[in-house]
Amino acid sequence: MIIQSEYLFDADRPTVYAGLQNPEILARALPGTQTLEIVEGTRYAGEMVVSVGPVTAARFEVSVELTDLVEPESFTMLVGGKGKAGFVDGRADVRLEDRGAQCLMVYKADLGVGGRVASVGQRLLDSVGKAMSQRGLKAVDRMLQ
Amino acid sequence: MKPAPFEYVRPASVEEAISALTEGGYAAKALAGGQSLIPAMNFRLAQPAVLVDLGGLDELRGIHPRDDGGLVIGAMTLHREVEHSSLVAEHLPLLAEVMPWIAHPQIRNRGTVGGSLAHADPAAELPSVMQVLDAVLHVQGPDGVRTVPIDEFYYGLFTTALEPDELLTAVEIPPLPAGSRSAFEEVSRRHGDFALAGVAAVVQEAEDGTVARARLSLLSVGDGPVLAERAMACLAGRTLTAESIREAAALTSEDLDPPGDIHASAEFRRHLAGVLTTRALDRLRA
Amino acid sequence: MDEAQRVNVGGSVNGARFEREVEPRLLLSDFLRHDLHLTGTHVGCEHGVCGACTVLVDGEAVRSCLMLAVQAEGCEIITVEGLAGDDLHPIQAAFHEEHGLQCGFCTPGILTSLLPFLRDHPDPDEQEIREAISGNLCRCTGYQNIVSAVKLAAEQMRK
Amino acid sequence: MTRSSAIGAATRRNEDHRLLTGTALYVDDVHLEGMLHVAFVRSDYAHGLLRDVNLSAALALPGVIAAYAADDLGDYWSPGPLLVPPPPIERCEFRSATQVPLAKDKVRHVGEAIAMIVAESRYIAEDAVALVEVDIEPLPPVATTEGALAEDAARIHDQFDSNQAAHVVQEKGNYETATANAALRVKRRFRMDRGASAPMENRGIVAQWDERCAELTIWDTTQAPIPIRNGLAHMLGLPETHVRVIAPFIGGGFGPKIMMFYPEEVLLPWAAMQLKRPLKWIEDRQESFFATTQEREQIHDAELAVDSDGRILGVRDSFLCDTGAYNPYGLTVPINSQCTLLGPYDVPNYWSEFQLVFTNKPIVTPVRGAGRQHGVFVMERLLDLAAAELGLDRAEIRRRNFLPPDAFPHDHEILYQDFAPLVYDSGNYEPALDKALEMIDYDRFESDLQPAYQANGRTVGLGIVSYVEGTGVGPYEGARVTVQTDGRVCLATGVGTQGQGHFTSFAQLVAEPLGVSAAEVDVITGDTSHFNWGTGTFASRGAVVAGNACYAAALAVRGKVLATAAQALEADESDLEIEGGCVNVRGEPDRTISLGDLAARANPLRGAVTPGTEPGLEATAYFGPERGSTASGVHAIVLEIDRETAQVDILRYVVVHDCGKVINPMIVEGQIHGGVAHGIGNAFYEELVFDEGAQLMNASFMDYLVPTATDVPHIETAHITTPSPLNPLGVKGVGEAGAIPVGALFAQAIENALGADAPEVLEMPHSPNRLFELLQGDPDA
Repeated sequence: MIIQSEYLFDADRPTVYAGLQNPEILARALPGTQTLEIVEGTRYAGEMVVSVGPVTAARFEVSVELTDLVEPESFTMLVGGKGKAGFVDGRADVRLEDRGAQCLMVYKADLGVGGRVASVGQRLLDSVGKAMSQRGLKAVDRMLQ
Repeated sequence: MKPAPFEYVRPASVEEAISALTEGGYAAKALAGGQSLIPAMNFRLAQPAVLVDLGGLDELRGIHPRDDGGLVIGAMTLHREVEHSSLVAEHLPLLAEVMPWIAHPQIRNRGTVGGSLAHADPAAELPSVMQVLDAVLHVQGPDGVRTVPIDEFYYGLFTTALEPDELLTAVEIPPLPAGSRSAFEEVSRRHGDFALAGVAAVVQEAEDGTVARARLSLLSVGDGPVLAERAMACLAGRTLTAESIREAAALTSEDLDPPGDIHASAEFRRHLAGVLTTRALDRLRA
Repeated sequence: MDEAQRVNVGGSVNGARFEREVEPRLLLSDFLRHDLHLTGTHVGCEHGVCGACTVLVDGEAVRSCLMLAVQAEGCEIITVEGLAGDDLHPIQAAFHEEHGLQCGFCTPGILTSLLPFLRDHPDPDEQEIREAISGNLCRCTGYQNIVSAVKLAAEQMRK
Repeated sequence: MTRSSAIGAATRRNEDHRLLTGTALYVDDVHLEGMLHVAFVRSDYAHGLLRDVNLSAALALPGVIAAYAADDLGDYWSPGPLLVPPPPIERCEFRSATQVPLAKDKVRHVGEAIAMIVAESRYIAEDAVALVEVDIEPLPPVATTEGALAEDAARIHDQFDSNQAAHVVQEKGNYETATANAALRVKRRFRMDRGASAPMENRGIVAQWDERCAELTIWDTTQAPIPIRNGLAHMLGLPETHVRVIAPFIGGGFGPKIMMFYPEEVLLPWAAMQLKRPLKWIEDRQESFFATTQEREQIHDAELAVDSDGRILGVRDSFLCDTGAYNPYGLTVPINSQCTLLGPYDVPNYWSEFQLVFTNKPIVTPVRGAGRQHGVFVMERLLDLAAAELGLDRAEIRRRNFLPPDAFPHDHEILYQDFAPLVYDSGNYEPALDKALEMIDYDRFESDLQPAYQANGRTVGLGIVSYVEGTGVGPYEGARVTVQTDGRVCLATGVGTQGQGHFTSFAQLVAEPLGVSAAEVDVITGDTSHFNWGTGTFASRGAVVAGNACYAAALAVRGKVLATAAQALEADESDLEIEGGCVNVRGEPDRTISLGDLAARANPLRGAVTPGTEPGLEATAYFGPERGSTASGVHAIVLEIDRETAQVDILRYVVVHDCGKVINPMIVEGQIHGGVAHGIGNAFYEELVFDEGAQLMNASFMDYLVPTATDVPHIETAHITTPSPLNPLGVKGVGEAGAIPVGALFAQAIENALGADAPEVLEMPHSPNRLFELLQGDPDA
């Protein structure tokens, strides 16, 4: 599944870039994340509870790693999530651009989804992916204010 | 494919139901007709800890006429009851027209109007139909009763203005203004399947034959019912002609950002939305 | 998990009264088949698409896999076992006559779906018949002889 | 109502009453005292190293009785047998890797069983499944047929140096030299995707171990109860006589229910013996999309060479065939494709090569049609393309290439899946084509009807295609016929039945020689305690192979009846006739004796039975054809396309088919209707969609679209009868026929509807989304 979209932050580029290295703020980017802690450097791990429509309270162990960091321009985010309902595995290439005092994030995520969520939820995957990423970024944006 | 365990509550009143939902918080789920929830539970995608069965709440059933020709439909009213209601057929032909598009008779015999509206599945027919009919939702929670206009009800994917401890109790639909005509169009893979795309349309004609007001809502092309606002605006004040319809359909398609799935790509959905909008509006030409 | 909650459910099946204590998550399909040993109701998908598990609840066709047994409290249920008296019901007889079944697995759900349909549509045309059974999957017959059987049954029942 | 039970009569079915009243026994209806229920932990990953399976939390759940992972099986853990070894084809490389009962070290497709939970109820068993902790280290999956042979593809079976499971070449004549001066060569790539058999009843198994009698009884949704019994007895170290396998009423099979051994089939009996409790496992619909075998994924690069008259000079085909994660069924599917491609045509030169590849997807075994669709699709499409290039009528190009009626037996000089040479026993193709053309109004269609539709803005097209099907292969089946003292006749045979009407058609074969009605014949199928020689119901062989055995056994009993009656009536055998359950002296209606009385006389309580004779009116007979009989047919369609919504509506559907002599035309037509419906599914609705991770995206009936009553049209049928010379009844198989040519038919009709500049349709299935892409002028999208 490819999710390609963008988000306009109400904060400047360095703030956005720095914010996303902070596990507390980064956690907001992944809606439903209960905990996210630094494992080492820019590797994080935690737990996430997802409820979207028919899926209620699906628990996932998540891991996040930020790589190819080019401050304050771009980075790649490797995401893994694993739970009883299935798993998610993928990468998102993120680019930040100045938009005056604001910052535009352009991202392209390539996600593999497996298990039950994929096999019976295909109709909704695209929408869920888009909705969750936008919701997450909105939460990050609020946190940065 | 068996549901995970849950605690079962069968309240005898709306108030009891609300307190059960309040107590259960996010782990509680209201069970209306169960035609979406129970399959999700059988797949173990939905695993509510508390299930509040609304089946005993007869006060939420029934189709009640308003003096002005509008209707109030209780949330627990079955699809079948709406389908076969002479009141609905007389006053809200669009609602009668859409019922056979909803799954199959066996599902409509259990599925409820409130369940469909609250579930907020983006492929559901009723939210779009209620949207073009300017419905108002009656919501009850621990703090009392409130009403929500349909345009403020849908927030996003499976998300509505309902708080976890609130119940949708009824939907109130005003009468169609004089000079109004309605149409529904949908394409699905098989009869009764989730729509690939669909559109509900109401057009109110002014005395001079121009469009006084148009309402167009699409389903299965977004996170919920999608109001085609630019298309609606472009029709206002004009007569329905091949030209104005083409424009409206083009605007409809252009404004969409539909999801793709294994049955229809985003591009195909966008295309279908335009085709169906054209067909619906064509039917509404005098 | 703590001791599982159990709830009383009472009603009637094929005219006989039942009263049982069940776990609330028990599906009506499983309750009929395994608790009441009415195995004529078949389970094909457990997500409400195939229609094999269709039974009548208070006279209307519903998917028993999309109902909890506890939701049947106070209901009158009819299963395929309740259709025939001494003789086959005219719908059953018509399925035999027109070869409207092969492996027979989907058949109980189709018969029960047709009962209220023919009540409400005593003289259906082919399109109405096909739409009426479009919520019941059959992999064997290609539906053609089912359609013929429904036409024959309607004719017999109008007499 | 009395009806004729004669062979050839549309006798109503004996089995219907039980099925219609809900009293027929299916596997899930078996309820035994103390029965436990089983659920499986299955892999979420398509490919990965299985690091650890922790069952402790599951075992601690109240109501859980046992849980097993691969290591808990000890020596019982063993890969399944190679069911069908490759035929003795000269140029054939074959490597076998068969399925395992529970994954050990590695998982190779999503849904592969990893652990087995036994609990007091299925509900609890599923709760426990959720508590099992499985540690899998993902490996890159092989998700596509083409990807399997890529240099950098992950290896699915470490013992092999690539994912190639087989490489086979069969050749007739010399394609290159014979086609050097061809007037036209047409070459294309054709693609067919996966489908599920999707019977309405999922698989299931109940196992009961009676320790005091040392007897194991198994109820199994299998198409092959006898081989299951023999294999399980061997695996479990029991005498074959102490294992009873019952295949009761089966809710549809369509191929995959003959796979053996499924992991569950091996595990339940073993665990029932361990636990000394009866066990039941019923596959749920979601599991069935992973745990039951599938079929259909192939990619062909094929070339047809014709002369300027459109006569076939030769065909060259090279194809890839996906076998999934394991290949227990050997080469059956691709060899069917290879052989069926030749169709009803005279193809003097043929070069056909295929590679079978392992992928990280569920196992491939035959599904209704079993690879034949693919051959038909390729050949029929090539003929259409050639006809268009030559400006030849599409019916005419077929007619010109048909094998003439005097060409039989016709040797195609390659080997068929039954190891016998591909020799068509009989056929008469032109009358079937003519009949179909007449029924579909072919002559008027292009001249009048199609232009009239066009004038009304409608997009309507016609398709017409031919096919042959090798049916009724050996090795053999048997039957035992017994006249009882109440005059009823008992027939026992080994094949299982999944809705084909065996209780009736077999009864007819016995009723006619014994002068009773079919309703007086009690048929027992699929219970090894009643008959334990035979193989099973597959490859459209039930009526051909078991049917002829039933008939032979009935003829033998008829001989005994007449001999016993001759004694009883003091008459000459040649003066006797059997009718209405009695034997009479011809012309003397008073000199009569009933079959029941004769049965009693043949089993006397006093006196002596002459040494060398047998008691009773009973006989057992076997039938094994030297090779399969060749059925054939022509399908025609008229369909309408909504160019705006890319929806397709079938306006007319015509089938003319030849399955030799017909035992029961009502049943034959029913088989054809069902086959066509399945074919329509494969042509337009049904596709198992896997993503790049080899995850199945539509493992439910919400998204895997089995055609409904509004998707299948009324089907008009006609019969042509060319009896098979290879069996006394002259019958040929018909179970799969309906499904075989539909993809090719749809493709041709879609092109025809869209007109001269239509995009080529070179794949199946063909969904509206795909049609939309083609209509947008994007053939490669």
